[in-house]
Amino acid sequence: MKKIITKLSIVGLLLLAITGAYAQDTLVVEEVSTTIAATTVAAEQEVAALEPVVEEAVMGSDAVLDLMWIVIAGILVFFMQAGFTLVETGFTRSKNAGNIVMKNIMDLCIGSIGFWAIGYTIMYGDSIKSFIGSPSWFYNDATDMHNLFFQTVFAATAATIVSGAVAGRTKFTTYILFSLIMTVVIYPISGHWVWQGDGWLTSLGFIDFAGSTVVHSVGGWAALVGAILIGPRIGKYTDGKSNAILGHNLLLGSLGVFVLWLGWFGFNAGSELAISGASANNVAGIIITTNLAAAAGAVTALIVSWVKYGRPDISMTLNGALAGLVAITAGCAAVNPMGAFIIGIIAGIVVVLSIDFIDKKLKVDDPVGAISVHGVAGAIGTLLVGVFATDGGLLYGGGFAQLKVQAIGVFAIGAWAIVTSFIVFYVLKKTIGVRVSKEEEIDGLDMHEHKTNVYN
Amino acid sequence: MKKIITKLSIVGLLLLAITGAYAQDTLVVEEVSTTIAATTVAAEQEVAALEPVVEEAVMGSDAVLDLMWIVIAGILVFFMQAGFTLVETGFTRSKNAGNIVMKNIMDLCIGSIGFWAIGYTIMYGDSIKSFIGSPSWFYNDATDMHNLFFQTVFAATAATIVSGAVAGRTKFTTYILFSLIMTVVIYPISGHWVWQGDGWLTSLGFIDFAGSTVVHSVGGWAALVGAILIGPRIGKYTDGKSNAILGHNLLLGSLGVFVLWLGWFGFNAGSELAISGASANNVAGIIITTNLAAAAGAVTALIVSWVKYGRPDISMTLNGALAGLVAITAGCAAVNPMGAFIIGIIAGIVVVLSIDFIDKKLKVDDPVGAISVHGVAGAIGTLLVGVFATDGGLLYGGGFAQLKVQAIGVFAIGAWAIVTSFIVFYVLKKTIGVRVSKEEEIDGLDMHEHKTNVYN
Amino acid sequence: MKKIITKLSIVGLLLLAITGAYAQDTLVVEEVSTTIAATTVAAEQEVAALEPVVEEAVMGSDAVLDLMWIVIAGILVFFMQAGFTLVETGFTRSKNAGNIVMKNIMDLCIGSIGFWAIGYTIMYGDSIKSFIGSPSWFYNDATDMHNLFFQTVFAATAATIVSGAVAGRTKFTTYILFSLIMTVVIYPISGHWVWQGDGWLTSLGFIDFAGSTVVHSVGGWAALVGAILIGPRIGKYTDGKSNAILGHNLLLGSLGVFVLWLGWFGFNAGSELAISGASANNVAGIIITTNLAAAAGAVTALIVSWVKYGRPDISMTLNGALAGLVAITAGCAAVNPMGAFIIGIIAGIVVVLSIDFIDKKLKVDDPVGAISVHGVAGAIGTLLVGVFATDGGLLYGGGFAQLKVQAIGVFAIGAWAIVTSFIVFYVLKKTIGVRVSKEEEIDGLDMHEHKTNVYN
Amino acid sequence: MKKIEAVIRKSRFGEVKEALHQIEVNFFSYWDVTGVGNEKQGHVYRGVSYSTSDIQRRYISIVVSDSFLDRTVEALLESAYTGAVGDGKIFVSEIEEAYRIRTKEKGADSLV
Amino acid sequence: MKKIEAVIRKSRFGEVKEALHQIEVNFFSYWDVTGVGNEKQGHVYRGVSYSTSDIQRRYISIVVSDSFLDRTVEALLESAYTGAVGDGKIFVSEIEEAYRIRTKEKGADSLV
Amino acid sequence: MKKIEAVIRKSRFGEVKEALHQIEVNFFSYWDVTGVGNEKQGHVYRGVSYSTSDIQRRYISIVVSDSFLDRTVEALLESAYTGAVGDGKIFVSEIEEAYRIRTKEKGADSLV
Ligand SMILES: Nc1ncnc2c1ncn2[C@@H]1O[C@H](COP(=O)(O)OP(=O)(O)O)[C@@H](O)[C@H]1O
Ligand SMILES: Nc1ncnc2c1ncn2[C@@H]1O[C@H](COP(=O)(O)OP(=O)(O)O)[C@@H](O)[C@H]1O
Ligand SMILES: Nc1ncnc2c1ncn2[C@@H]1O[C@H](COP(=O)(O)OP(=O)(O)O)[C@@H](O)[C@H]1O
Repeated sequence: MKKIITKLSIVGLLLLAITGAYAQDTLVVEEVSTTIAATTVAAEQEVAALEPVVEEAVMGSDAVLDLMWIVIAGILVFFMQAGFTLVETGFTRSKNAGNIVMKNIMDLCIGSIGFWAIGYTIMYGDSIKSFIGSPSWFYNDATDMHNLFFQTVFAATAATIVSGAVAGRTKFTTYILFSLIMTVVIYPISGHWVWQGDGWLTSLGFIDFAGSTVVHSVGGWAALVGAILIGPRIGKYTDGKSNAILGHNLLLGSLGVFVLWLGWFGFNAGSELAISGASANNVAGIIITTNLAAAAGAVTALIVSWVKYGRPDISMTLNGALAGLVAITAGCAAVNPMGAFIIGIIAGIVVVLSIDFIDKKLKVDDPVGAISVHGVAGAIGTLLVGVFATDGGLLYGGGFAQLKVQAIGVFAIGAWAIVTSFIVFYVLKKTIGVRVSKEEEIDGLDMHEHKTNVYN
Repeated sequence: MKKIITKLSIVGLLLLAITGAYAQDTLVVEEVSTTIAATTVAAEQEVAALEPVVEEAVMGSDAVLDLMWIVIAGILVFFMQAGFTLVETGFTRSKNAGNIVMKNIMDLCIGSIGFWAIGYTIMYGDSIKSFIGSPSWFYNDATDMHNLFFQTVFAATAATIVSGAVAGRTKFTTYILFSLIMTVVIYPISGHWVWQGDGWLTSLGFIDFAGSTVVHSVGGWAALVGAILIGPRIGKYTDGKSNAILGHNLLLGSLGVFVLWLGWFGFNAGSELAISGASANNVAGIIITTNLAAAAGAVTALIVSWVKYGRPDISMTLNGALAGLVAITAGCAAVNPMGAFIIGIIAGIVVVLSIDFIDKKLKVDDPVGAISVHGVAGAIGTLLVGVFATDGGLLYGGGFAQLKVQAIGVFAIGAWAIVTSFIVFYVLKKTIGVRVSKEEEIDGLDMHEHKTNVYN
Repeated sequence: MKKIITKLSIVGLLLLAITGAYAQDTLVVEEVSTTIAATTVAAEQEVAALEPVVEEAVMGSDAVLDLMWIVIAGILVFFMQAGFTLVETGFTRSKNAGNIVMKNIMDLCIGSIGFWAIGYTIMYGDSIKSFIGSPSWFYNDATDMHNLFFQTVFAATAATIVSGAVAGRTKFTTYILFSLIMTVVIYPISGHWVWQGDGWLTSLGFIDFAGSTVVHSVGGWAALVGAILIGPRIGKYTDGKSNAILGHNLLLGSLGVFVLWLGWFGFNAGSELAISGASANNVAGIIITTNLAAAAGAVTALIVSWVKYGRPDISMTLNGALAGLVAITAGCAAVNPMGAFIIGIIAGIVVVLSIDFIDKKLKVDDPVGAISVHGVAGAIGTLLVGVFATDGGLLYGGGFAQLKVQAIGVFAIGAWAIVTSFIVFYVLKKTIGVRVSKEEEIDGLDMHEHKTNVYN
Repeated sequence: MKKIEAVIRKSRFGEVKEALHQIEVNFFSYWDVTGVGNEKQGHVYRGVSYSTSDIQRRYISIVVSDSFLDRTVEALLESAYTGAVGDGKIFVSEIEEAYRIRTKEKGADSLV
Repeated sequence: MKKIEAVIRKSRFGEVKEALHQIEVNFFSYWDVTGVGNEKQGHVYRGVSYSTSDIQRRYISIVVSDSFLDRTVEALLESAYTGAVGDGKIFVSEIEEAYRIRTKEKGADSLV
Repeated sequence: MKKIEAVIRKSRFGEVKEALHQIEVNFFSYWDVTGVGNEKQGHVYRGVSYSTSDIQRRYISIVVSDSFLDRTVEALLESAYTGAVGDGKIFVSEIEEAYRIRTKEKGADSLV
């Protein structure tokens, strides 16, 4: 009986969405048609006025260049979803791979729909007290679609980070709900503080160019909260000792790292949100700082793991590259290559120690290292902008001012992410529950949540 | 004896190809050199005339932008071949994976060679009675190579769609021959009707922006014909009951979906064939409609499968995303985000029902769902342009006119694809045969067709 | 005891690197700040002078276009690292997959760091006697970062080629050291001869547009030397007979080929180093020649293997595509589509015969065919420029002059690569050793070198 | 009780399962093995053609009560047969005791 | 000496291993098999729902001296038990001779 | 007839196969198992180092006529030997009947 009601209500919701959407839409149509009429007139006037104003046309080319770059960068960031899927499935057991695939695809889909439906305006709408944007439904500004796209794939990334940390034991529905709230509430609001232009952290002078904190730390701290509230996988800790639960395919994991690294060029260099004029060299510079930090992170993690465990560890090296990428994200446009190199080295050291610490001391079970890679390296990277920024950094004669601002930003956003995601996970835990049954977990989520295996 | 003759004739053909090609080429050389001489003079004059004509130079930038966008979009579409390979191998059994790899690579190679050799001019040459282009050998217009490339990767896509539907039982040589005919005859001719500018469907006002019908439906209907004529895999239907034949690696299948989704941004937004000036916002708009339809398709298929089968089905969700992408392909530039969202929802519902229907009622064995995803969703998506097109759609006050034209296009091209591919498959069946022996099928095509296994 | 010292020295080196780098950096800071001051003034003047000089602004757009194209092409080339990883792991046994992953990631990281630190200036610094560039540490020209990036990913490619040929038996540390020397010494010096502008081979008129010889042959010959000095894998040759050692996952191998083919568009078309103005059509032309040669190579290798072994061989077809790509790399901008097609055919034939010859006659164990694909096809492709170049090629009335120059270049660089890599591998062999123990090799490098398995 | 172990062609597994089902032997375990024997298979890998007697096979292990022995062997002999070299083998051995874990039953009762 | 073969649920393997460890049976071999028996599992694949009795199981093979037989069977019966259909089976048979390759020891000595 | 089951190091498989070939035992089946025994292997995964006695091994099953028993065991003992802990075990048991499916031959004739 209950089941039928659930089914019916799902179908109902679906219908509602369609009709509601449609109703909304017809209203829009009228507006649009008048706008079109107006635009046509305007366009004709413009055309008439065009020939003498050559500079105008030149700016046109530049605007196209910028839009094109944003679109291409957005496409690269989009592909990071595939990278996350590969890393997360590769670092966990095969019996849960299908579940992870589903979570990642849903992150992307929900992010795409949710951010368009409401999230984008919560983040970028006119600022209400420097805290939140003015929300409006179903964003539809035909001259701003490139930005919507670029921001959408960013939002999807923030949600996806959590997926890896809670892999192998979380209920599918619970996760989907969390992902939705993350994309349309948690992430856009703190994002508003930094990137909307009128946000209170922007006003302070906080630098987080492409989102070490805005995207990665938010995801990382939510991952921490989730991993704690959901608890470790069965068998992870016995007699207070941390056990190894092997990832089932490190080759796919490493392919994922390559894909993420690839996408990161779009993530960081696309965040310039322009490529014309002076931005061109900035973009190229960001590509180099991004690449150097990743390389430095990987090499350092390899060396640290070699010294610490006696062998160059594959998964640590992979995490090192990612940590370097996360750490440079905040400062990729503010530091020089040497700064990026050193930030990468620091991230590579920190990530290995942090994974160790979280796993063995905190006893929080994070199968893919998401908390360390995104949360910790993101925070460190954001702070280090205050040290290595060629304009205003501690080492470049800027004193501690910038560092202080960076610290405020890191803590403010960290607190926001931890508190909000705690509330969400806690409420979900007390209502529909966050964890699958013991039997389901041992048999694998694929079998129970999706009644199918990934490998046959 | 026979074998030796076969071998010799293959070698002979190869030599012929080289010499013939070369002979052709030396003739061309003379032409080219005179052309070059002429061009040089022209170029010098142009250079002399350049400085005063600033606008000219500005247009240069725009033309470059357009070309660059087409090239980049083409590269993204190219990568869809990898996506198809992953989806098709992932959704089928491991014993045939090598065969699928070979078919997909050959689709791309034959498409690249065949479309350059003759297909491109059949499609885009001067129209003969609005039905077919004037063919000419070995296209070599140095100012049009970006278009040749973009159209080549489209042609390769149309052929590849069939590969999945006939997987696991089709003779390799048969498939290669079909793929060749598809690329240089079937696809270019119907493509000519819509995209050449003078085609009869263009004249009617048929809208298929990026090829829901021109590319995907054609592939989908050919897949239907192929799957029927070749028959189901052994064990697929017993006592009139459809049995599940499990895909061997849904993780790779889902990676393939990510790759296809990525490539689709190039497929749809690249079909604008420009990005400068007014096209820029169109391109960005297409990216958003494409992304929203895919997301809506995936979410809807997930919900429908959840309601229908009691669990969120992985492979259906993946197919839902693809169906959303196929469906929006026709109207990606003609609808607004809300329209795209609803088209995606409809595609997500239809694809699940269609896969069910084709599998259980029609009893046509389509291992990857190519007929439903490309044929059915392609047709639906093309029709829905008549409903949701903001300019001329039923819901936007355009009446039934556009819808009628859309229906004509869908049926005309559908009929063309079905009839021609029936003839080809039928002739192949009666001559060299379309199906491997029972023993070969059970052991796997890899072992018999290629004497090697993919996994060792 | 020894171990501790090793560890300490590693840590020491690390610290040294950081401090050294930093010291270097502060010096730079001062320079930079004065430069910035100067630049600001200059910029202001420029701005003042801007309005009347519209052409200036136009050039700005073009420069941005060129930079953007280089960056995008570089990103595509970057992704080739993932392709190499997939091909190399797919064509070898699973017990060594982790080791190959580590080698490929380290190639990229070391290449990124090493080329920035010193390699780039060795290659492109002011020419010292047309033989080597003037080296300087830590390249930091903010207006040239796009070139640094593009060249960095090229350098990483050259190193990676060796990895496949020596897979399954080489010590990790040895490989890392070789890779470092390859990236900062061997490759940049011979690269200088051809691409720096003042190199002695450039002066002769040697054409190697995107590096058939400069990148691929150098990698291929080093691979040959490495494979010979390290010796075949255990069990590869018994009683003078070559045995098959099966690749563990040809599906991933083929995915790798798709990724490489994708990246090659960036590799070849990016080497135009521009896209504005007249370069636009060149770029598109290169895309087509690249694609046609790859397709022709694959089809030809398929046919040859079919004739030779009685079945269309999967791995040979894959190698054929790669051989076509390598062969066209030198002449992609100098030949027409027909020329590219024929070069691809020749490469497809040659690569199968060469793999056979090297494996069975030379008895050199090259698990992935790197020597044939990169060395032999690279050399052939470079020579064929002298035949098929539409400007100066033998078949286009240019006589033997160009062919002679091509031969000189191929042999000079071949000799350089063989001699230098012989010295390096020989010294490594006599000091730290090049090969793992028999037991380690049989158990797999993953278990011993990295204490972990890739598949669990 | 007897243990019947059969090494069969993978391509005959469908038929074998069906045949066992006919005689109501619906309990067994199976896994994939590599078999070495008289049959040889020709392969080509990267131009090296090699013939190997290492062939993928399916291994079936069935424990039956003595009374079921003959009909089970019979069914296997029929259903796994193709007549070509490499059809496989059947081995019979003695099982002293059997337990069903769920019920702790012993002996023949535990089997079905 | 006796060979004890047990087909168990994969999800009980941890417990079984622990139980064997308790009675100091630290030597055995195991691999994964597909089991056919009374238990059925419902699956859905692309809309086709099917129920199969082909279930993934773990196969454990332990050779023990006669004196260890009872406690080993006991331990297995306890630790692999859940009470639901599909807990699996234990089979006991006779081993005539055993060798430790490293030392060339024979008989019960070779086992531990 | 006897069944000889051997659990050996994967790295010795080449030698073992060669040795069996020498004494003309060209018929057997093998598969990969995980072995638990005296040998321990150290691993590290993401910083957690753990030592496990679960080691990948190869399981060989050979059924021979009684007259072949000794030389086969001999060959195995020689070829699988390295002297380090973990060389593996050989177990011998009785086979009551054997059939060749292709010819329906029984007994020792069916083996070769
Ligand atoms: N004595 C044996 N012990 C174990 N397995 C055997 C033995 N003889 C044959 N087999 C298995 O049976 C399979 C088929 O045997 P083969 O000799 O190839 O064909 P046939 O039984 O038709 O002569 C072999 O691949 C092997 O797995
Ligand atoms: N007679 C048998 N021979 C071999 N394996 C068996 C036999 N009976 C059961 N098994 C194995 O034991 C598993 C569990 O048996 P099943 O009949 O499903 O449950 P239960 O033992 O609780 O009745 C089966 O999946 C199969 O692997
Ligand atoms: N009693 C047993 N029953 C089944 N398999 C065993 C038994 N004893 C050992 N083995 C197998 O033999 C392998 C080697 O045994 P191990 O004790 O590690 O070394 P050694 O035989 O040199 O003492 C084990 O990994 C296991 O697979």
